Parts: sequence; structure tokens; C-alpha cells
Amino acid sequence: MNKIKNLDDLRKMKQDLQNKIKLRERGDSPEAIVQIKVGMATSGIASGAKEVMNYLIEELEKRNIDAVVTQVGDMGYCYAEPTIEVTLPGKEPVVFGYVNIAKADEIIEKYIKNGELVEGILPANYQSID
Amino acid sequence: MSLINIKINGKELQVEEGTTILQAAKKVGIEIPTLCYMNLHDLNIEHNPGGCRICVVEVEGRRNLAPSCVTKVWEGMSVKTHTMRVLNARRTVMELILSDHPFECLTCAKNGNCDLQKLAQDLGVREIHYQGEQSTYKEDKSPAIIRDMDKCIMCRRCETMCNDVQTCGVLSGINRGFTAVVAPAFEQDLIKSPCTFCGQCVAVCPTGALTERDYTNRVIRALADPTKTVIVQTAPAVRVALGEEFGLPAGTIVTGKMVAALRRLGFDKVYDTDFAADLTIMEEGTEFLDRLSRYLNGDKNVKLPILTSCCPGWVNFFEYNFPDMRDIPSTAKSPQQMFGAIAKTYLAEKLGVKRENLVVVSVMPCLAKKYEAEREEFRVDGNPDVDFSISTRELAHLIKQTIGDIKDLPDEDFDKLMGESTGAGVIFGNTGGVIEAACRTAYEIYTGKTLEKVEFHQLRGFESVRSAVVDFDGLKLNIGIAHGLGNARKLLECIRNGECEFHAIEIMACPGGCIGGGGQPLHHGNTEILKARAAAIYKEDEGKALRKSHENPEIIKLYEEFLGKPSSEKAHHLLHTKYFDKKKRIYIEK
Amino acid sequence: MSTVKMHLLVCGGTGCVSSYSPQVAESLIKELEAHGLQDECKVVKTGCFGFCEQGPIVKVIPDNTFYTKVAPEDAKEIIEEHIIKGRKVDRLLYTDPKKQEHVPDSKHMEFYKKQIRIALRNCGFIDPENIEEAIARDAYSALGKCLTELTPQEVIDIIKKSGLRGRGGGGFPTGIKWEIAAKNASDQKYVVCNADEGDPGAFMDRSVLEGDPHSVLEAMAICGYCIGANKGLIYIRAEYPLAIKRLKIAIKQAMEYGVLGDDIFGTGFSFHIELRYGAGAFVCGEETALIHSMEGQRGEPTVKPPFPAEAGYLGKPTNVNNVETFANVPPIILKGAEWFSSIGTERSKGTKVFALAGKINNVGLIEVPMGITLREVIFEIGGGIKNGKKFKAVQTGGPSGGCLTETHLDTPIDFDNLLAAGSMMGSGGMIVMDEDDCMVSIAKFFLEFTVEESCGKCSPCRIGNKRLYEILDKITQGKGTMEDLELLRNLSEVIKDTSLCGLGQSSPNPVLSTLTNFWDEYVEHVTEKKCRAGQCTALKKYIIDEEACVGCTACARACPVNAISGERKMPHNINQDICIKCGACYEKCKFNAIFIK
Amino acid sequence: MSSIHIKLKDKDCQTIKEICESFNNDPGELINILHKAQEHFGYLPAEVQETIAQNLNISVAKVYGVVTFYSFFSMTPKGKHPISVCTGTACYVRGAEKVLEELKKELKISVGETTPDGKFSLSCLRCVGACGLAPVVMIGDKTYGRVAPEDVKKIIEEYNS
Repeated sequence: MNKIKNLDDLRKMKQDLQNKIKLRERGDSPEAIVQIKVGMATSGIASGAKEVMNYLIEELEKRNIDAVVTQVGDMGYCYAEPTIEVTLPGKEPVVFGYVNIAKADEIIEKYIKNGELVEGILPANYQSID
Repeated sequence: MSLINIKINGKELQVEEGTTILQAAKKVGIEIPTLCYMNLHDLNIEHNPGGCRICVVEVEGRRNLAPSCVTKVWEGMSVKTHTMRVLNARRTVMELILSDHPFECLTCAKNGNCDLQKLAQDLGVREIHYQGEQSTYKEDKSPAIIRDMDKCIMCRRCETMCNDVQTCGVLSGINRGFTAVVAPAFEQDLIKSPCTFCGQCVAVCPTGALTERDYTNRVIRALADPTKTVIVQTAPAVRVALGEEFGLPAGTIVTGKMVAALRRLGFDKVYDTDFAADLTIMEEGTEFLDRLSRYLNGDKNVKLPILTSCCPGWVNFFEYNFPDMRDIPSTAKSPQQMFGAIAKTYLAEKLGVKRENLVVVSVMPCLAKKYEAEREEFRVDGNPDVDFSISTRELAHLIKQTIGDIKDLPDEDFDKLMGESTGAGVIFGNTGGVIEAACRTAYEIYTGKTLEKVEFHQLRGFESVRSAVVDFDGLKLNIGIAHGLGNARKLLECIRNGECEFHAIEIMACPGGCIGGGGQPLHHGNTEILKARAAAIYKEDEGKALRKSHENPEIIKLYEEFLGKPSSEKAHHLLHTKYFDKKKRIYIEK
Repeated sequence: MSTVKMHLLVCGGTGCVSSYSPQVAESLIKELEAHGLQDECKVVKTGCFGFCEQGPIVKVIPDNTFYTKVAPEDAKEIIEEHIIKGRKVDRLLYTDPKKQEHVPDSKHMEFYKKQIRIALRNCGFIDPENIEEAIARDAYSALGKCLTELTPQEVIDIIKKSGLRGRGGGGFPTGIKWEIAAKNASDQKYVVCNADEGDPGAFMDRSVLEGDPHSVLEAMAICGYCIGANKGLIYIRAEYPLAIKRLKIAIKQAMEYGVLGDDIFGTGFSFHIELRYGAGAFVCGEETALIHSMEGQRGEPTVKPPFPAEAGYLGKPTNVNNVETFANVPPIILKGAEWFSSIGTERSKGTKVFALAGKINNVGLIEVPMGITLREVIFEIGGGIKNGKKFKAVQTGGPSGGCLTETHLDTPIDFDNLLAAGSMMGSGGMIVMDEDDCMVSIAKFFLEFTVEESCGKCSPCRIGNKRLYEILDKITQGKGTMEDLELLRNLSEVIKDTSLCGLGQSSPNPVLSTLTNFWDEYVEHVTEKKCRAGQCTALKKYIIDEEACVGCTACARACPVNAISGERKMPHNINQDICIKCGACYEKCKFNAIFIK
Repeated sequence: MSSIHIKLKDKDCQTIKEICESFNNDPGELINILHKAQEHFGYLPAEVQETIAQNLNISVAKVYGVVTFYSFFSMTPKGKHPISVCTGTACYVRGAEKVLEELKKELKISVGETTPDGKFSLSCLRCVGACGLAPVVMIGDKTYGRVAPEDVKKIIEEYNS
């Protein structure tokens, strides 16, 4: 057991431990950070949504972007699976279709980091699904 | 101590820091009624739990009323002691207390001598608006003390006396809320508890919850029985306190009038316990000198100090609390029991009365004497050496019922054979008195010289634990004295731990000695009364022609005619006793 | 680490535990393992979410899905539908009582919308049995800051400036209390945490101890640093086994990690904490009684002064604070006095935790900013009155408090306003009553409690409360007189004015506040022998509706005292003088012909 | 407080001695000691109190005074299935009293008593903190929430079979 010998020990330990509950802290105030919803219904899983989701979670973490990635059921765009919905703080949600790993990388680099639009946005005449 | 400026009912005054509102008010002549509060300042006993809430007063700036007995003054404090708000509160609280108190004043032992009754009158309570369930408990009748907890008002003075002062640990607050009351463990009877029957709880009880077991009825019946010869013995402390019951100032000596009254009550003979006190000195003194000389000669089997054993409360105390040390107190019986043993043998023969027709009554300042008289070892074939022991208070009641007053009675003398006493017997009533009396005799026997000055002033006083050195012609004897059982405990623990060395120790269960006994007229916490009684005892001693026990002619005659020598086989048989280990006794009803 | 993409928080508070939340957690773990998801999704047992009414609660993170009344059997569906397929299990979602709609996540629940969580910041968020989760949420950082950057006086000044007042009932300024204890020089001092929560219907302290024990331990150490004490004692009810268990674990872990014990953070400051158990005496919430109890004695209060800060535990200066008060301290140190004092009202800063209970839809534990109105608490957070009944009163402050009515609904809640309204903050019990509650009976209920819990030391409390109870009982029996109402008032005033401790000084409050706010109801009981709520059995009248009665004689045969007479096939009649109001006839009647008046 | 009388075996006295010693025979720890003793014996008969007093060198009256002050301590053994009814305010307003009455009727004992067969004992509790489930009845460690008077018979039967 690492005994905390001074305040720096505590601070370091806190840094190390933060990951453990980061998920919860992000979940507690999602409106302040990037929110990504991944369509995960049976059709989604089959079309590789799970891989995309794992990629997003890992890459966002690596690239130090505070984001909360959640999975939702069928988003109503079966034709364009896998689909993801990205909500930047203070902005309207945007839905991307046919997302694969490469597309996901592009979304992170262009849209999430710089707000540049990326190809593949689906028409906005839908209702966000919880 | 710095002085503090306060205002009470508009009056400005300065009092010392740490003074309570109650004390401060008293200084300017304002009486605040109290009930649970008790202050025995000379004995260092102050009981102020702030529980009864009768003494509440208004303090400016304070939201609620303040209990004056525990609230200390502060600079600039302004107090009002008798506003309408205060009066309403006091009266309502009193009504509440009375609503949980049986209305048995007419048959209550405390009728006319009850703090609660008096206070209810003073507060003008005429009607009790709050009626409801009353708490009821089973009555506990021990040979010495009666507990009628229906009358308990939870002032808890008894608890303080029993635990803090006497350290007997018999009583404790139990239960809580409306069912809270003071009781022995498991609400068992006192007789099954380690109670010493010292009676200090009775002495401070403001109501009829704790009273002595009254034997006057039995005494009256015996006196009315023509087949019985009824004799009486009176303890030294009775004569200096009885007068108080008849309005005489504390410390008035009423020996002669008491004797006259007893005769008028119909006692066939009126004797003096002081005579037996002298006898005690002969036996105890001889035992002491014997143990002392063997000890000085290096006998390892002898233990010192010797402890006095004439106080029955104290005997009960060490049987319960220090049974491992029960071989060090003197084996000499108490004066009451020595008197009984001699009366039912020697005297019965002299008077020509059969033992079973001779009734021995004792008048004692003490409640433990009632229990002592009932001990199995003080009986012959079931017949007790002392039949009934009544307290000073009971005697006063009896006199009031019959003769009325003692003030106009002539002074009369005790009867012969067991009525003669010396000053040494008299001072038994004060703390330090027994050991002083013993020294007077032991000195002369040990040194073979006559004392130039019979008073041993170093042994006197009110201090709770005292030690003094007495010079037996070069032999320096360390004497210890304690009064109050809590102080006795300290002294005994000190001996047990080998921390202090004494040759002899006197212990009295009650603060002040017998003059402050549990059977004396109630002093209501006024220690000036105790001091006056103590002074009267020494005055009586000074007035005696003979002041050393071994000079008592009736004692000399008793040994010559009956007992032989002190500590003789016959003396041992009649005048000595043994003690029991009561610690292991399980106080639980089977 | 980063592969964990979801957390399932399962409430481990006493309420949910007693409705089998541990089994729910177990099933969830089993299901996750069955699907090989144990590395992706973690189950965490947390402290109380506060929403006890709907327990056991499972919250899915990060999407905040709030599942209620989850049974172990539901685990399969949650994992297979929600975790794997991303489809929420609708039937387990919370249903808004007003809109009758499922609410998808906690962010949309009225219950949580107006809450600000300071004392409860970690409750329902971290695993209370894991110090690392607490440390990740800043536990012991405030202590570190105090020990290394601030002098004791500076810390006291921060607390004073924050305006924090004691949450145990009295509302005494915490900083001033600490300052007094700090100033009394002594070789030994003590910090005591009062966790003898005894108000019937209040359980906030327990929730804090169960959900976030480290916040209390840390605050006690901070207090120790301020007043110069190296020993802390937590006086906790023996009836709180879960809280005791979690405290023991927390103390052990804190010692192992070196954030409690000797030479904390290498600063030379040492602080040790022990537990002392209460044994079921409400009066021990009073600080002098609590101290006597910790000394192994009867918990009888003694007159103050001397205050514990002068002569407390074993005669040494002692600072006593309650759990919730302590739980507020670390955030104040970390976020500053200004942050704290920006919340709340002029004289009551910060938040207060309330245990919302009674005839209300959302029973549970809430933390709201001081100054919020009763209306917001009851009708928004609390979701309004159960079964669409009419709001009648809300009782705050437990047995020491009073009943407030509709007219008080828009009063901002703080220490002073509640006191002015004839109630008090107390420890934070808030019991809502509807039209079916008889206010005389409510007063009687509280007095019954006081009578049982009075220590018996002082006469007004020992006998007075008993008499109050008896008079109230008489009134509910229909035997009261108008004079009794006068006596009630006088006696109440005198008990308040003369009792020794806080218990007696406040015990008549339920009587006085109902006398003031519901005078008519008392008078009705006395003059008309009527209980409008129909609660006082003795005042009930069973009457047969002659129109509806078919004369089947079922009622007459059921009556145990033969109070019902009537010819066969003819309307029957109940003799009110004989009737013992047992209700047997009422239950037997198949024609709804018997009604209660 | 009524009590039954038992004879303590040497083993029991030894247990008490050990409990007291684990608290350094400190009278200040009396309440903790009583908790431990009650945990061990199930209740606190007079003999146990007596032995504790001897070990701590305090008066047995004091021990008894403490035992009778705190409602958690009991001098009578609890039933095999101790039943506790929460009578906290939340449970009260949701009808705990009626449930209690029903239990009394069903078991034919009053609060604080044990059925003659030693199976059930009945007591009241002040808030177990499950206010959301009010009214609450606990039997042993098992909690029954939202109990209606009609449910009582059925619940008791669970333990009678």
C-alpha cells in the first residue's frame, strides 16, 4: 500500500485515480463537454458500431479530449449504419452516417477539434433519440 | 478572586466571580425557593443537578428562565427573581411535581417536616390543574429504611449521598422519562443490596420517599405489656440533638430532661449507652494494647492498624467492600450491642427478670443500629440482645404524642448499674471521639502514668480525613480518623496499598460522626447545626467528674462481679463478634 | 483502464439495501460476466442516491439512465438490452407522477433539478468502501491545504466567513464554536462528531456516513488541527450497522494511506479517530448528554455553562459538530468561503439536507440551497402530494419542530424563518401531511415520542410532557374541554421556559404550532367531538345509510357488542352508545351501506 | 424492568472478563462493553451486569442505571424472530400504528414482550431509514416494506411453517 507521505503524494495519487471516476464526472455534466452517441442496435453492431465506439473512446482519451460516449439504440438511419451523433458544447447535434474507423478519426480531428464540417452528415430532420 | 457587578431585582451588588445567582441573592436577603438543591459546604458536598427547576429566575437577555442554583453570575448580569412569569413557572412546575405525588400527607412520616409540603404552601398551590397517571413502585421495607418511591421527586440528593459522599453505590437513577426513579440495582430491596443503612439518604430526602423504619409502635406495645420489663439505653449524640425537635437551639444539652421523659413514657429503667461506650473502650483498648505490644515485639501474625468497630454502618461497609481486610477491625461489639449483651445477662440477673421478659430498647442517632440489632449473631435462641432501636426523631415523636414537650421537665439521672458514664463515653458521639477515649485509657494502662491533660486536641476537628500523632511517653502512635464512608474508603485503600501506616484508625460512617447520624433531627443541610452539636458533646465531657473509661465505677464493678478481666473468655463471649464476607453475596432474587 | 466505457451505479444505502440492492448488484455482475463484458462495464456500489421511494436504484453512467425499483431478475434485461444494444429498459424508468411519463435520465427528473449537492456531493457517486474513489474526488485535499498552507486561525476564519451554521438543529455558527474550543488551553482536547441521529424520520447523517465517510473523517481532522486536538470520536447510533461498517473501513483505509494517524502529510500533525456507540436514547443528541454517554454514563444532560468547549469529554475542551456540518467543511476549504456564502440567504448560508417523507410522491433525501421555498421542495422536488390528495401541513424539525401550513409554503427556508414561523430547522426531517392527517393526533404522536425519550432529570420535561400527552389523548378521545386547551398552552410555555436541555425546551413545539395553526381542529375535537380527518377512532361514527341497506343482517351478526338492530330485510340501525367503533360492520357490508362520519 | 434469572457458567464469566479487558476495564467504556455483552448473550440478564460491575469495579446499581436508560439494551431475551416495527414519523403517517396493533393482536403480546414459545418478540424502532418503504417491519434482518395490516397474518405464517 502506498502510504501518502506528503501532500504531493496525495496530489499525484489523485491524478492517477481520476480515470477511475472520470466517466462518472463527465456523465454528471455532459452539457459542458463533447457528447457522442453511437447507434448500437442489432443492425449497428453488425455493421461495426462497436468497433467505432471503442475506437472513439480510446482515441478521445489519447488525444486528451473530454467527451462522453454513450450508446443508443436504433437511430432510425439503418441505411447509413453505423451512425453517430455528436453534440459540441452549446451547439446543435449533428449526425454522421457510414462511420468507420477512418471516418471516426476524421470526425475527431476536423469536427470535434476545429468545428469544421465533415462529409457524411445526415439530413437534420430527425429527433434526437435518448 | 475578582469581583463582579450584578443587579438583582434592581439592587446593585458586587459578588465574587463564580458565585451563583442563588448565593448572590441570599447576600442581599432575597430568598429564592429551592427543592433539589443541597449544600453541605463544610463537608464539601454541593448537590445542584438543576433538576427540579423550582429556583428558576429571569435573566435579562436570556431566552428562557435560568436555574439560579447552578447559574453563575457574569459581569453586568441583571436578574429578576419574582416576576409573574417566574411565579407562574414555579407554581406550574410545583403542580406538576405534586401531580405525580401521592396525597398521603396525613399519614406520611414526613408530615410537617417535609420540604415539598412546605414549598407547596409557600408557592400558594391550592389546586392541581394537571392531573394524570402517577408513578407507582413497590414499597421496600428494610429493618432500617423504608423506601416509598411513589413519593420520590427525583431531586437525587440520596444518590449523591450514597455514591459521591458515602461511596456505597447502592442507589442509582434508573429508567428514563416519566418512569425514571432512584433505586438499587434491579429495583431489588435494600436488604439485598450492599446498603450500609447509614441513613444519610434518609437524612437528606426532602419528602417521605426515604424514611426510617418506625419501631415506636412496637415500643408502645411492649411498654403497655405488664409482663415485660422494658429498659432503655440512649446514645451519646441523642442528648445534644433531641432538643432541636422541641424548638431548642442546636447544641442544647437535654440529658436530664430526656431521662425524665423516658421515665414518664413508662420505661422501667433508663440507662445510658455511654456506660457501654466505656465498656467498649475497656475491651477495644485492651485489644489494641495487646496487638500493639505483640506488633512491637515483632510478631508477624499481628496486623495493625486496628480499626474501631462501634459504628454499624461502617461494619456493613467493610463487610461489603473490604472483606479481605475484615481481620483488622477490632472484634469489640458496638456499645449498643455490648449494652444489650450485658443487660440480658448480668442486668437481667440483678433485676431478677427472665431474658425473654426483658425488653431492651435503644435510642440512637442512627438507622444502621436498627439493622445491627436484627443481626443473627446478636441473638440468643432467637431472642435479640437489643429488641428495638428507635432514632432520635422517633423518640421525639413519641414524646410529642404523650408528654408533649420536654422543656418543662425536671432534670433526672440515669438509673444505677448501667447508667454511670465518663466523659470518654460521651465523646463517642463526635468524629475522633472514640479514638480519643481509647487513647485516654490506653495511655494510662500502657505508660502506667496519669494523663496530665485528658483532651487530645489533635484528634478533634471536622476535616474529613485526619491524621495525628499521639505520644505514649516516647512511643509515637500514628492515628488516622475518617468520617463519611467515602473518606473511609480512601483511608482503607491507602492501607491496602501499603501507602500509609497507622497504628489505629477511627471510622464513622456519617459525616461529623454520630451527631450527624441518619436518625438525628434533620439538619436540612445546615452544617452550623452539626458544629453546635459537636461543641455540646465536648462541653458535656468537660462537665463530667470522671473522664476516663477505666475510672467508671460501674464498669469496674461489672468486671469484678461478672466479666473478670477485659478480654477474658466471658468478655469475649459476650462482648466480641466476628465479621462476614458479603462481597460474594449475589444481590439477585432467586 | 480506458476500455471501461460504462459504470452501473447500484445504490448501497440502507433503504435500497433493505429492498435487496446487493442482490441486484450481484445479478448485474453475473450477467456482465456471462456476456464477457466485465472489463467494459463496471458495477459500483455507492451510497444513497436520495431517491429512496423508488429503490433499489441503478444508474447507468455515462448516459445517466435512472432505473428504479430494480429487482435481481431485471439484471438480464438491463445488460442485454441497454448495455449491449443501447436500448433503455422503459418499464424500469422513473415515471413522473404529474405527467405520467417515463423520464429517460436523472438530468430530466424534477427530483434532482433544484438540488445543489455539497454535503451529499459524493453520495451515490463513489464507492464509499474505496478510499481511492474518494481521493479522486478531492478527499483529504482540503486537509492537506490546511496543514501545509494555512494556520489554524486562518482556517477558522474561512469557516467563520463562509457563514456555516451547525446542521444538527441549533444553527450555532461553526467557526465561532471552533474558535472558542481553540482558545481554551488544555493538554488534551477532543473533536466529537455527533452521529446520534435520532429524529424519527431523519436519516441524512446516516446517508452521508454510508455514502461518503471520508468527508466526515477529513473534516474532523481539520477541526482537530484548528482547535488543537489530536483525537476524534464519532458517537454513532448502534442502530446504524451499515454506517458503522463503512466508517470502520474508511478509518482503516485512511490510516493505511496515511491521511489519518501520526504525522499526516509529514507535517507533524497527528489525528486519530475512534467510534463510540449510542444505545438508543434520543436525548444523547444533546451535546452534554452525548458526552456523558461517551463516558459510560446515563445520557442525562447537564446545565450549560460549562460548555463542552470549556469542559467536555473527560472534562477536557471538546468540540461537538454534527455529521452534515462536518461534511460541508472540506468543500468550503477547497472552494472558498465566498463560494459557499454565495449560496443561501442572508443569515443561512449554503445548503441543507432534508429527509422528505410522509404523504409525498418522491420520498427521499434531498440537498437544497437555503432560501428555497417549501412549495418548491414539496411540489417540485417532492412531486406533490400522494394520490392527488390535498396538502395540509408539513412538519419540520422532528419532535422539536412544528407544523407549518399552506400559508408558509412560499416562505424561504432558513434557520431564522422557520423559527419565526414556530418551527425549526432541526436536523432536517420534513414530513408532509395531507387532509387525512389529524393534527391533534400528530401533536400526540410527537409527544408520545418525547415522553419516551425524555431523560427524566428535570421535572417540567419528565412530568410536564407526560401531562401534555395525557391532555392531547383526552382530546382525541373526545373528552377534552376548552379549559384543557388553555392548560395545554400554559403548560407548553412553562415547559419551554423551564426545561434543562434542548429536548424539553422544544418538545412542546408540535403542540404550540398546531394550536396556533390548527386551532379550529382542536376546537372541533372538543366542542363537536369531531375529527375531520377521521383519524381519531373514538370520534368516529359508523352510520347505516337507510336507503342503501337491504337488511341482510350481516352487519348485525358481525357486531361484537350487539350494537346493531333491525328487522330482516329492513334498514338496520347502529346504537352509538354501545358501538365500540371496531369497524367490523363496515368491513362486512357488501352494499356500501355503512359510512363513517 | 422484569428479568429472568440465569446461572452464569465459568465460561460465561470468562467471556465477560475478556470483554471488559478488551476495553482495559475502563468504566468509561461501559456502553461499548454492554454492547459487546449483549451481542454475545443476546440480552443482559442481571448476572451479566453484576459480573461486568465487578470487573470494572463500579457499582452494579450504576450498570443497571445505564442499562435501563438506553432502549437498545434489554434484560429479556428476544424471540427467535425478533419483530421490530418502525414508528418513525414517516412510517407513522403511513399507518405503522395499525400494523403494530395487528401484530399485537396476531401474536397476543405487547411491545417489549416475547411469545410464550420464544418464537417472536415485538419491539418498536425509531426510523430504520427506509422511509421510502414506509411503513416498515423488520423480522430479524429481513425488511418488509409497505406493510398493510392485512399483510401481517401472511408474514407471520412465513415463520410459523
